[in-house]
Order: sequence, then C-alpha cells, then structure tokens
Amino acid sequence: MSEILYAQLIAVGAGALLLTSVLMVWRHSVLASIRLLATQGVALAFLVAVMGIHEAEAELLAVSILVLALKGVALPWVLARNSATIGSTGDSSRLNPTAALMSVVLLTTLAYVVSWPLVGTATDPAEHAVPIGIAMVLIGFLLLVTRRRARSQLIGFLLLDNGIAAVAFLISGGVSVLLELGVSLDLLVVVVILHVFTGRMRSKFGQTDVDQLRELHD
Amino acid sequence: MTAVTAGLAAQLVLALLSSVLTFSVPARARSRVSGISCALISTAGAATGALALAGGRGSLTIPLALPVDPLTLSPDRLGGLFMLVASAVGILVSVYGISYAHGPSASRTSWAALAFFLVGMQLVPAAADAMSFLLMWEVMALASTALLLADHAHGRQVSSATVWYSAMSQLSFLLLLGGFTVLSAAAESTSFSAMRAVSSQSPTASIVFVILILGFGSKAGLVPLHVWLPRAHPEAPSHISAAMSAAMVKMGVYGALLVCIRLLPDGPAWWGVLLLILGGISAMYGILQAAVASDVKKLLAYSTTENVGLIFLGLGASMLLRSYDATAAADVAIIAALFLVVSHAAFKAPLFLGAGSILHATGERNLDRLGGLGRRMPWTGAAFGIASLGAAALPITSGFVAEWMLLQGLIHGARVDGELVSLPVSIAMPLAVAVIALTAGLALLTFVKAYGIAFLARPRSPAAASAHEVPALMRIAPLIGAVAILALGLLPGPVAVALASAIGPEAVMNVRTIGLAGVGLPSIGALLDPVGLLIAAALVAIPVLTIIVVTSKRHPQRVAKLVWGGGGERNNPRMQYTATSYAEPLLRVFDDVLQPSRDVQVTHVDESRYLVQRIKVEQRVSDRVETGLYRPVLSFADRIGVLARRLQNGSIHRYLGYSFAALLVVLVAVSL
Amino acid sequence: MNWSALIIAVIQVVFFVLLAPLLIGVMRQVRAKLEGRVGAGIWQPWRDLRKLLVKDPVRAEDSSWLQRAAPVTLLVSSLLLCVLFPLVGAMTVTLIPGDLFVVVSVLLIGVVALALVGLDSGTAFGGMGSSRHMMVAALVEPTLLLAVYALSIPTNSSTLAIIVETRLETPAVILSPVSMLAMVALIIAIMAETGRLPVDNPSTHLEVTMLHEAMLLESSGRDLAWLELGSSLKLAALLGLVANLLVPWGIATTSSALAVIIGLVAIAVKVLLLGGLLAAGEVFLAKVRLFRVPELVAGSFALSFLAVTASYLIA
Amino acid sequence: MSVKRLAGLIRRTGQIAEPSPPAPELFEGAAVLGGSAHVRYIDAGGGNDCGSEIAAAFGPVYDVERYGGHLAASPRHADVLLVTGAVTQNLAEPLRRTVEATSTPRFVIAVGDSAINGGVFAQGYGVAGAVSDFVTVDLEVPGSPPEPAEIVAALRRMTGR
Repeated sequence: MSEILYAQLIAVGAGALLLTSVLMVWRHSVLASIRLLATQGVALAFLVAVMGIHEAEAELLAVSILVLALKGVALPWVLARNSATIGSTGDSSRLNPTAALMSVVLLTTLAYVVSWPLVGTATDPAEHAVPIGIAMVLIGFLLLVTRRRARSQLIGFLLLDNGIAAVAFLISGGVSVLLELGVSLDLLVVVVILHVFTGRMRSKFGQTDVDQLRELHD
Repeated sequence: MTAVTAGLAAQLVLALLSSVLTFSVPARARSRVSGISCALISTAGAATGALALAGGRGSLTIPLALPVDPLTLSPDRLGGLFMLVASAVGILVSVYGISYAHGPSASRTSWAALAFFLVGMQLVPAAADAMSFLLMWEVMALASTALLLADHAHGRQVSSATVWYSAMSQLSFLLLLGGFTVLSAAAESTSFSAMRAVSSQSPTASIVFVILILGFGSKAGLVPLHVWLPRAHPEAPSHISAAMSAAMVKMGVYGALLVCIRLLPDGPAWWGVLLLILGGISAMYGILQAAVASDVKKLLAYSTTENVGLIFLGLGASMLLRSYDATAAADVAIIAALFLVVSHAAFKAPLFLGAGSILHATGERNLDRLGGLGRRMPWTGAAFGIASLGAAALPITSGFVAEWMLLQGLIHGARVDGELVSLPVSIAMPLAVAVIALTAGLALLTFVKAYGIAFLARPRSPAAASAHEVPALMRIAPLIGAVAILALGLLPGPVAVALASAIGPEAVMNVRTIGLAGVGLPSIGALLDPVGLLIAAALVAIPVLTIIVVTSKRHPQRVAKLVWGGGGERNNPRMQYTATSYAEPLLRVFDDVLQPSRDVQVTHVDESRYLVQRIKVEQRVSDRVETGLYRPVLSFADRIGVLARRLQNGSIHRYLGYSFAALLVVLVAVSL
Repeated sequence: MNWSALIIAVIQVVFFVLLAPLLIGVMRQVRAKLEGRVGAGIWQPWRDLRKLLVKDPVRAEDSSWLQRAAPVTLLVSSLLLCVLFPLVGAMTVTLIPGDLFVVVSVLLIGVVALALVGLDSGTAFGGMGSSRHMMVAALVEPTLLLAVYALSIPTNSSTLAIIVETRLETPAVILSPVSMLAMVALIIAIMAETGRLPVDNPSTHLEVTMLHEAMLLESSGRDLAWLELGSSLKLAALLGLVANLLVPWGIATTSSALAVIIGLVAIAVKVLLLGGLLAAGEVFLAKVRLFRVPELVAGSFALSFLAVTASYLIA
Repeated sequence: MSVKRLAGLIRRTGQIAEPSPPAPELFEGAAVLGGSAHVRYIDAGGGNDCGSEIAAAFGPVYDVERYGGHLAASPRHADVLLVTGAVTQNLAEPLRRTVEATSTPRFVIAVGDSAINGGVFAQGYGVAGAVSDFVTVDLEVPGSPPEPAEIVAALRRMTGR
C-alpha cells in the first residue's frame, strides 16, 4: 500500500486509540467504559493489521487476529458479563471529572514531551504514533489511581496494558506471536482472578469500593 | 536644543510651576488652576512623546554633583510611545479631577503630588540611564503614595491599602536598584546604551533579568506580586486609580520591554517561557477574581492584572518564538502586546473614571446596590458601556484588534513555512491560545456583569434610584476615552505600524495598513479591516431597520406598568439578579481555584426545630495568593520584630553593654 | 474588490434568512413525529415570525433602549455570520475574509446582546438566564477557538473559506484523526453555544431550567421576532459551517450560475439533514444539570487541545 | 441509542394523535394571528378540572400544536389567554395584570362554566365573579369541565387551521 495511505491509516488507528482512552476518563458508567475498551481493542488490532500488511508479515497479521480475539472480544466480554450479573452502574471518581480531563490533557502533552527524543526525528509514521501509546499508559495509571470501584480500576489496568502493547507494536514493529500470546493469556488469567476476587468482595462486604477496604479481615 | 529636549524641559518646569501655583492660589480656585496646569504638563508630555515616537531625537542632561554620569533624559521611539500613553491618560485624569476632586483629594498636597506623579510617570520612559530611571521611578512611586493617602481619614482600609502599596512599590524599587546595580557593574556604566554590551547569554544577564522582571512585575501587578492592586485601586480617589491603573502600571510593562528588547535582547528561551507562564497565570487569576468581584473598582483592578498578564504573555511568546527564529510571528506577538498596552490604557481610564462618576452620583461602589443608572446617567453610561466592550475585546473596539493580532501571532508561531519550530513552542502556543480564549470568555462575562448590573434594569437601592448625571467635565473625560477606544478599534492599521516602528525597523516589515485603515500581517497572511466589517454590518442592518420603521408606524410600542412577575404585587427590585448572584455559577465551577468561604446559619423557631425562622448565608472570596503567600511571611516578620524589641528595653546599662561589646569585637577584629 | 464573492455573500444572507426558520420547522417536525405527534408543519416558524411582526411590542417602564436595540444587534451579528461563513460558495470578500477569530467574536456580539436583554428586563429569571448563558459562553470559548485552531493548522491559514477549499481538494484531511477530534469538539461547542440539548432545552416552559428562553421572557412583538430569527440564523449558519467542514462537496468555488445553484441546493440539503439528525438525537437526550455542563465542555476542550498538539506532533 | 432501537421505537409509537375533525370557521379578528396562536394559561381560581383538560388538549392525543397552538412561557409572548375557574378575590388583580402584560392584539378565552359565570362556585365567599367581570372575554368554552376537543376547537377558531 502507498506510504500516504499507510500513514493515514496509522493515524486513524492511533487517533481511535487516543479518543477511546479520553472517553474512558470522560464516561463514568462502567458498561460504557467496557464498550470503549472493546473498541480500543479493535482499533489496536486494526493498527497491527495495517503494519502487518505494510511490512507484509504474516506473523503480525496473526498477532492482530489474536489481539482482536482477546482485547477486542474476550476480555470485554468477560468484564461485561460479570458487570451485567452484578448490574453495576456508574463509578464515582476521586478526582472531579473536569480536573481528570485536564490531567488527561497534561498527561498526553507529557507523553509527547518524553517521547520527543525517540520519535522527533523518526520517519516511520508508526513511530510518530508512539506518544499516543505512552499517553494510554499514563491515562491507564490515572484511572487506576483515581477510580474507586475495583472493576473500573481493572479497566484502567487493561487500558494500561493496551498502551504497553501499542508502544511495543509501534516501536519494534511487532512483538512475536508467542510473547503476545503469553502476555494476553496472563492478562486473561489476571482478569478472571480479579473478577472472582471482586465477586467475593461484593459477597463479603456488599460493595467493591476500594476506599472502604481499610482494615484486614481473616 | 531640539523640540524633544524642549518638551522634556517644559514638563519639568511646568511641574514645578504647577506645584507653586497649587500652594499659592486660594482654595476655591485651586482645583481649576491646578487641574489645568496638570493637564498642561500632560499635554507637553503627549507632544514630546508623539515627537519621540515619530523618531524625533533630543536629550536633556542634568549634571549631578556626584561622581557618576549626569542624569540623561532621551526618549527613543519605545519610550516616546509610553510617554504618549501616560500623558494621554494624564490629560483625561487632570480634566476629570477638576470637577471630581473634593475634600482631602482636592488639598494642596494632593494636587502638588498629582503634578509630580504625572511628570515622574511621563519621564520614566524618557530616562536614558539607570540613575535617572530610578529617580523618576521613585518620584512616581512616592507621589502616588501621597495621593493614595489623600483620604486616609476615611478609615482603616485606606491606610492599610497605603501600607500595602508603599511596601510593594518600595520592594519593587529595591529590586530594580539591585538589578540595575549588577547590570551597570557588569557594563561599568549606568547608561542604558552601555548596558547593551552585556551578553544576554551570560549568567549575570539571567540573574539581572529575573530580579528586574520581579521588580517591574510587582509594579505591573503580575501574580503573585499583584496584592497591592485590589487594595490600592478601590481606596484611591477614582481619577488617581485611573491614572495608576491605566498609566502607572504600564511603566512596569515598559520596564519589562526595556529589559527584554533594549538592554538584554535575544535572551535564552527560558526567559520567554518564564514571562509566558507569569503572564498566563496573571491573566487567568486576575480575570477569575474580577469575574466574582462585586465591588466595581476592585473588579477593574483585577481586570488590570488580567490585561497586564496578557501583555506579558504576548511579550513572552514573542521572546520564545524569536529564540527559535520564528521572527515574523514573534514581531506580530510583540506588536500585539504593545497594542494591548495602548488599548488597555484607552479603556481602563474611562472605566475607572466612570466608576468614579458612579461613586460621585450614588456613593456606592458595590454593584449589588446599583442598577438602572443607564437612564439616570446616560453620558456616563455610554462611556462605560463602550469601555466595557473594549475590555471584553469585542469588535469594533481596540481590545478586539489587540487580541486578534496576539492570537494570529500565536497560531502562526509554531510553524515556519510548514516546518515545525520546536517542541516547547508547539506545546506552549496551544496552551497560550487556550489561556487567552478562557480569559477572553471570562472577561466577556465580567464586563457584561459590570455594565448590565450597574446601568440596566432597576435600581437596587435608594441611592441608585436618586442618582443624577455628573458635571460636564466628568462626562467629557470618559467620553474622550470611549472615542479613543473606537478610533483605535476602527483604524488599527496606522496605529499598528507606529507601534511596530517603536519595536524596530524589521518589525515594520511584518505589519501594514490594509484597505482604508485595516491592519494586515503580510508575513503570516492575515488581515483585519474593522471598517469593512462595520460597513457589512450596516448593509445587512438596513433591511431590518426599514422593516422596524415600517412596522413601528402601524404597531407602536406600548409601555406596561410592570415587568412580568407572575402578576403578583410583590415585584420589587430586590428580586433582580445581583452581581454576586450573577457570578455564582462561575464561582461554583471554579470552586477549587477560588475556594470561597461559605457560612450558613439557620435559626429555628423556638416552638419547633422543624420550622426555620431565619437563614443567614455569608460568602466571601478572598485572594488566595495573599492569604496563602503573604500572611505567613508577614506573621514571621512580626515575630522577628517582637524579638528585636527585646534588644531595646530602654535601660542605659544595656545600651552601654552593647557599645562595650562592640568595642571588644572591634579590638578582637583588629588584633586578628 | 471581487464582486463575485460579494454577490455570493448577498445570496448567502438572503438564502439563509429564508432557510433558518424552515430549519427550525423541520427540526420541530422531526421531533414531533418521533414523539408520535402530528406536528405543526415545517412552515410554522414562518407563521410565528409573521405574527410577531404585526403585534404591538410591550416593554416595562423600567427597561431601557436596549430592549429594542439588542435584538437587532443579535440579528445583525447572525446575518454577519452568514456573510463571513463559506456556506454557498468558498470565496472571500477581499477586505473581510471569514477569519476564524473575527467570526468567533461576531458570534460573541450576539451572545452579549442576548445576555444584556436578559439583564435589562430586570426580572429574576432574566438575570438568571443571562448569568447561565454567559457562563456557558465563557467556558465554551476555549474549545471553540482551539477547535478552529486545530482545523486551521493543515492549511496554515485562519480563513474559513481556505480551510473548506483545502478539505475539498484533499479529502484525506477530513478523515485525519486530528480533524475528527476537532470536529467532535467543535460540534459539542456549537451545541452549547446555540443552546441545544444536552446543555439547554429549547422547548422548555419551566423558567428554572431555562438558559436561552429565560432571557426572552420580557421581549414581545418584533423584538421577540428578531431574537428568534437571530438565534435560528445562528444555528443554521453554524450547522452549515459544520456541514461544509465535514462534507465540503457541492460548495461553489467558481461564481458561475450553475455552481451557485448547486451550492444552494447542496447547503440546503446538508443543513436540513444535519438539523433533522440533531433533532432526532435530541429526542433521546436529557438536559444535563447546569453544573455538569463544565464537565461536558472540559471534555470537548480536552479533545480540541489534543487535536492541536497531535496535529503538530503526529503528522 | 442504537439506530435499530430508534427505528423500533418509532415503529411502536407511530402516530397517536387522533385524526383531526374539519376546521371550524375563523374567529372574526383572529386573521391577524395567521395560523399561529401562542397560549398563556391562567388559572384564576376554581377547581383544577379545566386545567387538566387543557393539559390534555396540548398532549399528543389532541395535539393542538398541529393547528398552530403553542404554550407560551410568558404573557409577553402570548396571543391567546386561556382563563379557567371562577375568579377569586386574590387572583382578580393578577388576572388584570396578566392581560395587561399581554401584547396586543390579544384574545381572552374563558374556559369552563365556572369561568363564564362562576358555575358551582358562584356566590362562594372567596369568589369575586366571572372572568368577564374583570377582563373582556372574546370567546367562551362552556362545559364543566369542557372536553379537550372543545378547547381544541376554540383554539382552532383562533388559528383558523
């Protein structure tokens, strides 16, 4: 495919990633965040596929399918199913939403600043999108720090992982299938465990507001 | 002996003359005589400034007995510009003062002080060496302090304001003294021309820059050195606050420009960033405080902080861009900053004078107790309204042109012919644009509030209801200012060119007059022709107006007794929104920034605590910088003072003991 | 002086004066249909305007000349928008190009005029509406300016006509993530600026929930007509701008009669379509609390800011 | 809100307004309104029965809006004043003020017997009289309370549609 088209597609994918991350901070309802997470997974898979086609690497295409299956379908599905059973609704953030959005702006700017030395001189459009991956990592951390409910913290965690994956793909032009497979499976396990855990928390304490979990029980 | 020299001399002579006159003429003629003579001082200043701006040269040298270079006054184009601005304001203030000054503010001292204040202010930008600069600066500072102190009889606010003001202005003086000392030590001369030899990249330069910017910043009212503004401006007599806010504050700006483009040009990039940050913070903080203020003069004072912030933002942006060789945009930005200076002088003078007229007519400064003045004081209302439009930066006023140029400079700054300039620029410019935009939006709200609450709707207090239009001179002065605002806004082209010439010949390349008198920025391909805009508006307005004329013949307007209040009898003016309630949503939105202190007291009926008898809500917005930064320092200083007092308890023996100890110390020192 | 641009500007003004009430009519009709009502027909706003012009306006003793002047000001500012925007044709009148910042400030003139009407009425509700209206306007301005800034970067010019033309020539720009972010932000800002849901409910009768309407409570007769027409013109013009930024095709770039006719048809279709979509969307929206509005605006601000920085740093 | 769900909703709701009967003849003088009557509803006293009928008239079933009727938020915007109920002592003056506040040409419609002649409330201790005792009434809608259809008919005589 032509370089211009390639750059365009990369930009679209990256833009989608950024947009979904911002919206995750913007929206409060957990279900909306999960939908966004799915969209993000699809966008990530799309990004990988574009790179694969551009570099004509079958492996990358395989990875993209894997990403689609895991980040785009499996993880959100698990989350959504669990949320549906609990009928979870909105989540109150520690930060007031306006401040959170402003800090998203600052974090993204920061991402650009720190990644400037890396990509400032790069020619490959993929590497120009690296800052967005870093921004996703930072935003993921922000969600982890500020959200109250364990589940939406989990979403933050997944966003963070998406960010790491995005950076990995964009810089190295793709990690090996095996590695990606391993990481994703670990992730799946983590998510499942955390779900069981939150389920227990709910059944034990009636809610999963992490703020309430101060003293240890035996 | 050139015309400029003559003008400089004339100002000094007139100042002495006017103070003599003030002390000689009888009390009833005093205001008229002194006012006119002050106006003459400023007229001379205006003429001189205009000549200097046009490129006229000339210097006045006053030899000193001291072993230093003689005092030299020799304004360049930039100095001429600021002299012109200060003098123009001075004329308005003097004319206004003739009718306005009364009681203490019409005393001999006050009028003499005004004369010296004006001349000092007008000659600061004329100074060609550090000595004369500092001398004129101090004359300005002391005279203004005296003026501020004029009605100290009226309670503690005045005296406390004076204390704050004199403390801050002396602090700034000391900083300037220090800065200029270091610089002249490096240059081995006190003359500005020699100081240019000092390299801007040297560490000394950076130290000097920071010290001087702090010094000038405190006079200009930059956050966090602005604390004197919201105290001094409301308490000073209104024409004095007009002079302070519209002219004196600009001297701080002039100082900053002197340092940044004359003494230490082409400094490192972080200077620009520093100014950018200072300016941005001042602009936002100032306008936020102004938006929630309900004392009209306090509101205007904070809006001064905002405008100075914008000016420094423009200056900083221009320095940053220049250090990355985006010269075209840099020039546009700094011309915009100068335009802001002129425009702010043009609209802030009438605003403060208008506030003075309101005070004179109603005795009220609190917007919450005003209203309906538009019909009672039409002339003042018109002037204040136009000035408010200028302050809100709406077309076709000067404020709009200034902000337009600034924004154009910023958005074209990050790229020079398609190439990205640098990372800091490409992050700083969007932030700057965002800051300016938010500031402009809030300024809009602030001045809609100021004008709408004070002049529209129905009077909220008997004082406002019984208001009357002020004497002729007090109507004329603000109106002249209003006309100036519109003139600057409609014919910005020539003005911009003149301002560019004050910066330097290469800046003139980047701005030209378009159309009738529109301003064009050829280097970044943007143009603005307010006259054209006005004509277009007139053209589209014609059909509408014709329809109105036609229909209003057949369907005349009917005047109803009451505003629609649900048909009830109780429909009194207290039901209207006040300034406080107008800003309340904003206060809530920016709760975290402003942190207002709310206090709600509910008194229940004795019989049952379920029935409420009275609810008292009190809400106060205090200046967080003051409470957070200055209070601790001051209390610390107090504690030191208490300790120091222990040293002196008046006992002879202790003093003898001190001197004995001193003697011993000296002996030991000598013996070593 | 390029006369063709001037003529097109005149055409735009006349056409949009005709179109704006129709747009409101269509939007109300769509809403009515979705609510299962019959609806008053798309010409109803025209009937309302006509009627208001033949009524005798009433003003209270305490109100001032602004009660009459401000509505005209609002209308004139909206008409100026129609002159400055590239709606039918993407040419610029030589001395008054549709410069972004000029356009925004012309918009704000209308905003201020409306706010002053609200204050001048001297009622509790007028002041309330005016205060809320100004707060929203103040908070929206950064988004507005940054969004248009982001759009101006690819063309390196702040003239709307040039921006639209560039998008017409290189459609790739439209799909670039930068422009998508900017458009989303811009649309949110415009919704807030024109007092549509979820910021304000244009069809409310509860004074306490009003922003825009509360300021008009005192106006009557032709004053009210100007205010209504001015507001609808503003909405139409802004929708037209958004439409031309999203799908610039059809806009006249030459001043041939055919091109102009195509331009007229295209813009009419675009605006009415966009309006219909907007109305359909509004059926499913509830007005957010006034103090949730800053949140919405902050979100759009974040998007527009990211659009600007991204446009510098990605591409 | 997905498009599918939207379409489903539209299909399920459909049009619930009743078919419109033939238009009554135009009220003399109401031609000036030209098919647009903005209505301000004034409850001058009495029970809330007429009020609820008026509410029904503006609901989706009777749907006055299709004939150009529209509830206004302020008498300044109104052309037609719907007055219900026997005017009580306390509301006589507000009634006058409201009519005064309405921009001319304006039309007053008294809705319900109690508004026309006091109805069952006539001679009540708190009742000051019928609407026509205080303001000039142009049109009367008898009935206690009148059916929404009759109110709609009255308004259609104003809009002429």
